Amino acid sequence: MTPDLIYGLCGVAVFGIGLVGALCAQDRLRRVLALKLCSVGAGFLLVVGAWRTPPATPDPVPHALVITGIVVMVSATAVALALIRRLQSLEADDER
Amino acid sequence: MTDAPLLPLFILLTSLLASPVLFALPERAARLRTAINLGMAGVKLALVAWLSLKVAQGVIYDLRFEVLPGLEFKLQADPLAILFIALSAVLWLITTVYSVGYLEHGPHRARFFGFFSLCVAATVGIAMSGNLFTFLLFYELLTLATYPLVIHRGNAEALRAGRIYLIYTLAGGLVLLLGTLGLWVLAGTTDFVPGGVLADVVAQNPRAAQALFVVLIGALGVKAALVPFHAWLPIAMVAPAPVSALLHAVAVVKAGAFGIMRVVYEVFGIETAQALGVTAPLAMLAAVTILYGSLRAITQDDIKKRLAYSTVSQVSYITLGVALASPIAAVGALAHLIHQGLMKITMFMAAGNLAEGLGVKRVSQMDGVGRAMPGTMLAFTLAALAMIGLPPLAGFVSKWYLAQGGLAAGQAWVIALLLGSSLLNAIYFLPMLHRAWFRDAAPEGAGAPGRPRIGWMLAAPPVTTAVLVLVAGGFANAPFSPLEWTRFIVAIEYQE
Amino acid sequence: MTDPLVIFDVALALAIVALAVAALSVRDLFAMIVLFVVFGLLSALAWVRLSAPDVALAEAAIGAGVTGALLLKTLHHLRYVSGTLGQQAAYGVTPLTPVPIGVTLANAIFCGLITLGLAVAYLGAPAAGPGFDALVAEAMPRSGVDHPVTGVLLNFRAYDTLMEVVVLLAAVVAVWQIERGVSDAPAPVLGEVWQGFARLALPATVVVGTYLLWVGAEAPGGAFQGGAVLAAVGLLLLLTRAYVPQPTHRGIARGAFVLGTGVFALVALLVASGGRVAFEYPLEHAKTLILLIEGMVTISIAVTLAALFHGREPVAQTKGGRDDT
Amino acid sequence: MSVELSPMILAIFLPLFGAIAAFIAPRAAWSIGLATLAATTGAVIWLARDVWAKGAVMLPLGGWGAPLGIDLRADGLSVAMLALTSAVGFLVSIAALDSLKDAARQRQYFWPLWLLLLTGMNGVYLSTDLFNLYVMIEVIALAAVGLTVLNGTRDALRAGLEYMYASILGALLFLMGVGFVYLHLGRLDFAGLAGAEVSGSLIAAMALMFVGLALKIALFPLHFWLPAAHANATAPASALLSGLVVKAALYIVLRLAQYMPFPSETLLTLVGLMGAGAVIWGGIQALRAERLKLLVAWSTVAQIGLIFVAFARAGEMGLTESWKAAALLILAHGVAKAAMFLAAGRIKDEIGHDVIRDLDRAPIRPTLAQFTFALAAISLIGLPPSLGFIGKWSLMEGAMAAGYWHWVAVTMAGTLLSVAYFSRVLTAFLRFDRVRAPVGEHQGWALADAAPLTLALAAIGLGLMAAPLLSFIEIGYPFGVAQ
Repeated sequence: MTPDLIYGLCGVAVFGIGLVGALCAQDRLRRVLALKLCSVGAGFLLVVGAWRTPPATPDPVPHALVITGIVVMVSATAVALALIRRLQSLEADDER
Repeated sequence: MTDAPLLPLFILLTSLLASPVLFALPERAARLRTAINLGMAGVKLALVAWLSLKVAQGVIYDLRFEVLPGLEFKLQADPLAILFIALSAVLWLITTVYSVGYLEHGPHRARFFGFFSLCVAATVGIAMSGNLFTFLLFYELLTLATYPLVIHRGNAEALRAGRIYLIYTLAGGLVLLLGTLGLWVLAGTTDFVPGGVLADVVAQNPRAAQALFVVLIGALGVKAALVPFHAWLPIAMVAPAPVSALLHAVAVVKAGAFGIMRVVYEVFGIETAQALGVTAPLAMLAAVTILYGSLRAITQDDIKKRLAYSTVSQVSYITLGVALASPIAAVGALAHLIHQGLMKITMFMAAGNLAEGLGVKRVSQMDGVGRAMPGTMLAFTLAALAMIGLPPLAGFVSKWYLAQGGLAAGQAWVIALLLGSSLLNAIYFLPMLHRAWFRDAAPEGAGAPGRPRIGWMLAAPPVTTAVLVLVAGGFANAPFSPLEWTRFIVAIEYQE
Repeated sequence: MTDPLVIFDVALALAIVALAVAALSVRDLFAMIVLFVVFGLLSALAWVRLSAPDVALAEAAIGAGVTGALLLKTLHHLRYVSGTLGQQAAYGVTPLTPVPIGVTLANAIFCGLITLGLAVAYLGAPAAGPGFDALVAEAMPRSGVDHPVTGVLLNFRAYDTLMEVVVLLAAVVAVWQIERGVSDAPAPVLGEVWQGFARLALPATVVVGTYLLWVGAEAPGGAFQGGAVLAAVGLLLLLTRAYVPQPTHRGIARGAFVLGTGVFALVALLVASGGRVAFEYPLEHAKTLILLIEGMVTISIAVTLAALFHGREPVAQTKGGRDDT
Repeated sequence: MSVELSPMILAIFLPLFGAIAAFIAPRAAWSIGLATLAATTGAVIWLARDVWAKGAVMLPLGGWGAPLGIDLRADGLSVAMLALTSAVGFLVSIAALDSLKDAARQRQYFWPLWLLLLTGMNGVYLSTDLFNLYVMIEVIALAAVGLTVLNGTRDALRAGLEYMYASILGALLFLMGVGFVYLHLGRLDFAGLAGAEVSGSLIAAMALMFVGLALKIALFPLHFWLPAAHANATAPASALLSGLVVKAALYIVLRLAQYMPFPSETLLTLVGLMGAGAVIWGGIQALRAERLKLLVAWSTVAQIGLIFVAFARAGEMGLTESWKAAALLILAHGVAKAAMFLAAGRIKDEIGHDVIRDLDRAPIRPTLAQFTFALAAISLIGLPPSLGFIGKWSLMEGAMAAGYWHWVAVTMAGTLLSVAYFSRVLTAFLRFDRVRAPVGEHQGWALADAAPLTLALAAIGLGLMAAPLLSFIEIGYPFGVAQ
């Protein structure tokens, strides 16, 4: 039982959970969250891939990739949330 | 080798380039439109005459352009092409005059003449296609260009007819694409070569070759209105008279018949086709179509419908002549390509005149129309008699050669078929003539005197073509007559 | 000897998975977001455990922090417009059409199978397989920085990083384009105690952010983490109403958004001379250029993240919500 | 010290700087946009000349070289896609000038978003790195979503949100695939993929990336988001989305297939079947669509399917040739669909609605737009001599030669369906007996028709240039790497 095995499976599981949420969740906010879970799962995979048994230092390239991925994901999340807010405002107007 | 190698391209461009100009002209610029139309038609006629002379001198025109690796866009001007181009050039000019008169005050003239031009360009392209691939290109262009003409009136009936027309012809086009691809895959070329390109394939894989033949003839049979693919033709009669005239005489049905010629003579080669055993069934199919069309024509009261069924029957003479696989029958078939065009266009223009001038659209209304419109009806009568096969008119010449060819090929039943067909022709044409000339007009019927008369642009074209019918038959042996030219072609196709 | 650590690992992994499930299945959306933020922090902890402190910092600051703030802001807005702001719990904000349980179940089974497949594939992958380790070690002396992750981000794969900043720019342009007119929801207001705390925290946060940026060249940290921390400053300013975006500030904001991208791209372009290609910094200036880029990118990231939190473009306040569509 | 420019860098950086400028100076956005498009087109032409003269060109960014750094690479296929993008993009931009002239806000945001989109697409066509592709498709996704909801209507926003979900999920699946590639190979450049041994994690990677991209391409049955998104966007945005954006993901599939060995014939058949499903289902839905733009959007679903059928047409052995047929269809669809969406937008503007059933009641007939629509339809149906026809010809030729008659049948069925659904529209243009008022046929000869008409004519005319086009996209032998 090495950490890469444990966290690798954890990452795959988180990705899978996110996938279920992205496909099954109906609430708009929850779907955004589910997608974010997927991205964390993918992050785990890369971080785990970079891990080397100490004292060896890990591979820095996947770390950089995950950081990039995190920033990209927050951008996408912000756009999706802006869409949700705008849509909800318009729909609330319709109901009034 | 030649002083103007691009001549075939120029001929194609006369009508192809006229088309966008005509589209762009404003609706009211009628004079300019007519000038462009007639001017281009005139130019084309002159160019075709020049080309014919050159080809007769043995000059070979061959323009190629690679579209896909090994696959060429190819224009060629062989004698067979010239035959068809000459027909289309002459009839374009005449029909244009007629259309200008016919549509004088109608709507959408810019569109009409634009597509009309495009339609002629497609016909010329079909004639000059040097391979089946190029043929397919123009064959589809023809479909697209004629569809707006068929539904020109823009009402529900026209649209229904247009839909049926489109379904038949585009499905046919798709099958032709399949056939062309099949030919390309099997033979590695789609070129039209006298003697055919499939001899090896037939030897190795006769099944595939037979299937290919069925696919190609089936596809072309749609436009050639072979039974059972003929149903669109009588329905397409809702089109304006000049369109029907063009459709029946040069453009659509002829494109199909011409394609069958190319396929039998220059894709398979007549000997190969015979060896493959596919010509006899084709002849039978043609025979069935000839009889079926004539029989159906008898019961039609609508004049244009009767003429349409007559076309179904008459065009199959061409297929019959090809399928009989005898040089003499081939002469008849090729001559009929021209003769039928002249005869049928005369009749359609005359029918259009009856409708325009007298409001007569049905056979039962034709009583006494001969006296009301003597010129038009004289032309109609001449064409009808020629159709029946009265010597020395054009129709007789074709039938004579077909019959001779049938005998030469040892197919005596052809004579019986031709006699029967002529009899049927007489049965549906003679009553029309009888009504027109020998019955009095109904007092308040459509033929009543005092109605507005038609202009010269409507009256002159049918008379002109009727004269051509007379000339083509009477001077059949003169140099440059269709018949003479036909013999020239047959010598090439039969590689004598 | 590693036993306690393995137990820790297993427990952490299980907690992460459990939190993910809980976040998706809890009915209350507020609870969902809180669970998610905890999930993010625990993931960051796991990444620290996996010797990835840079990633952990970024995830904690951006993945959990900023994303959590964005979600909360959106929830606040949604509850305002749907009139459920005063209520205790919010069970969803989207009008739901019931989905047959069979469909959901089928989807879940489908995803489960995919996950199982991925797990099998993962187990089959070579552990601690080939990587960029040797290449990076070999190239580090020529990178101009000492911290490998920064070297990768701003030198070896600087092109990716430039495009990542472009993604941020695209996001803010898109958000300004999407949310238009005047906001109909009041910005969430912090309580008074919190306001005081926030004012105290501001200077400290600025210092931390700048420090993170600075150490990025040698130790974990860098533009993104620093930017995120500075963005937190912006968030606090917005929340405490210490700063209210004005229409007249739009020009400056636009400039700040594009600053990082523009400088980054210009530097990348301009170094291409004397036989060098784009992004190839001359070695003697590499550190300076990288710091310049990092600084500008940090400003852009901070302002952009704050703007993403704020949402719409500040426009003149006229009553009745103008929508020029 | 003079800066040495490379056309590849320019093709990416020019639109990026253009986007920045257009965002900072909204008033001048349109002129900045057009100038940028023109300059980018120039860069692409420069690049095309380089590639023509020297073959595929490489540029190791930062001087590091793959696998540590990122290389840009341009071969015939890349340049063809770049040329498609800038040419279509330029014409759509011109059309946008007119169609957005009354919407100040839309105009203000159209240009920066569109130029960012262009940056992303050009980046994809020049990239040789999997992770870089992920970042690029995210640039594309955000900009494209922004364009989808440009007009701010509820329908557009709903469609845009669905698009966003699909887009993010697709990108994340792709990212997960990238992760597996890293686990297996330890590198992410294309060259590393070539000749890689097939293993469980590589298959997982390929499956993840393919499904992710299929989601972005809207390949049946993952097409659910596309029709609404493309139909509800404003006309120039629709043209960009349908004509260009889906092509970027399609290109990645094509590219990956060049470097990654396809694990099995079955998988390829499955891809073809998905394509066939799209052809049939998209066709049926287009037949049922009530609105013109929705019909056009469904036809995109069907046409994308056809591209995948082309891809699978001759099985694994035929893959070395099949990609060319797919590439031809991609180019053909890009040009023709952009023309068609612009024309549909013009028709909607002139008539005031786009309900297909009532098109023939309109007394106004925007003749030129209708003509453009018809020309585009000819290319999309695949009638000669259009580029669509050449693509279809290549597809069927390969399928026939390989004896895969089912793909021939699918193509023919798709053709018939497309005739059927397009003729619904074309017939309405030519029907006049349901109009109450006098018909004005020559109305709508606006300058705005010039761009779509040019595109439609190009879609037809390019068919005659297919031979040089094919020999150009073969430059750099993209498939040679795998062999």
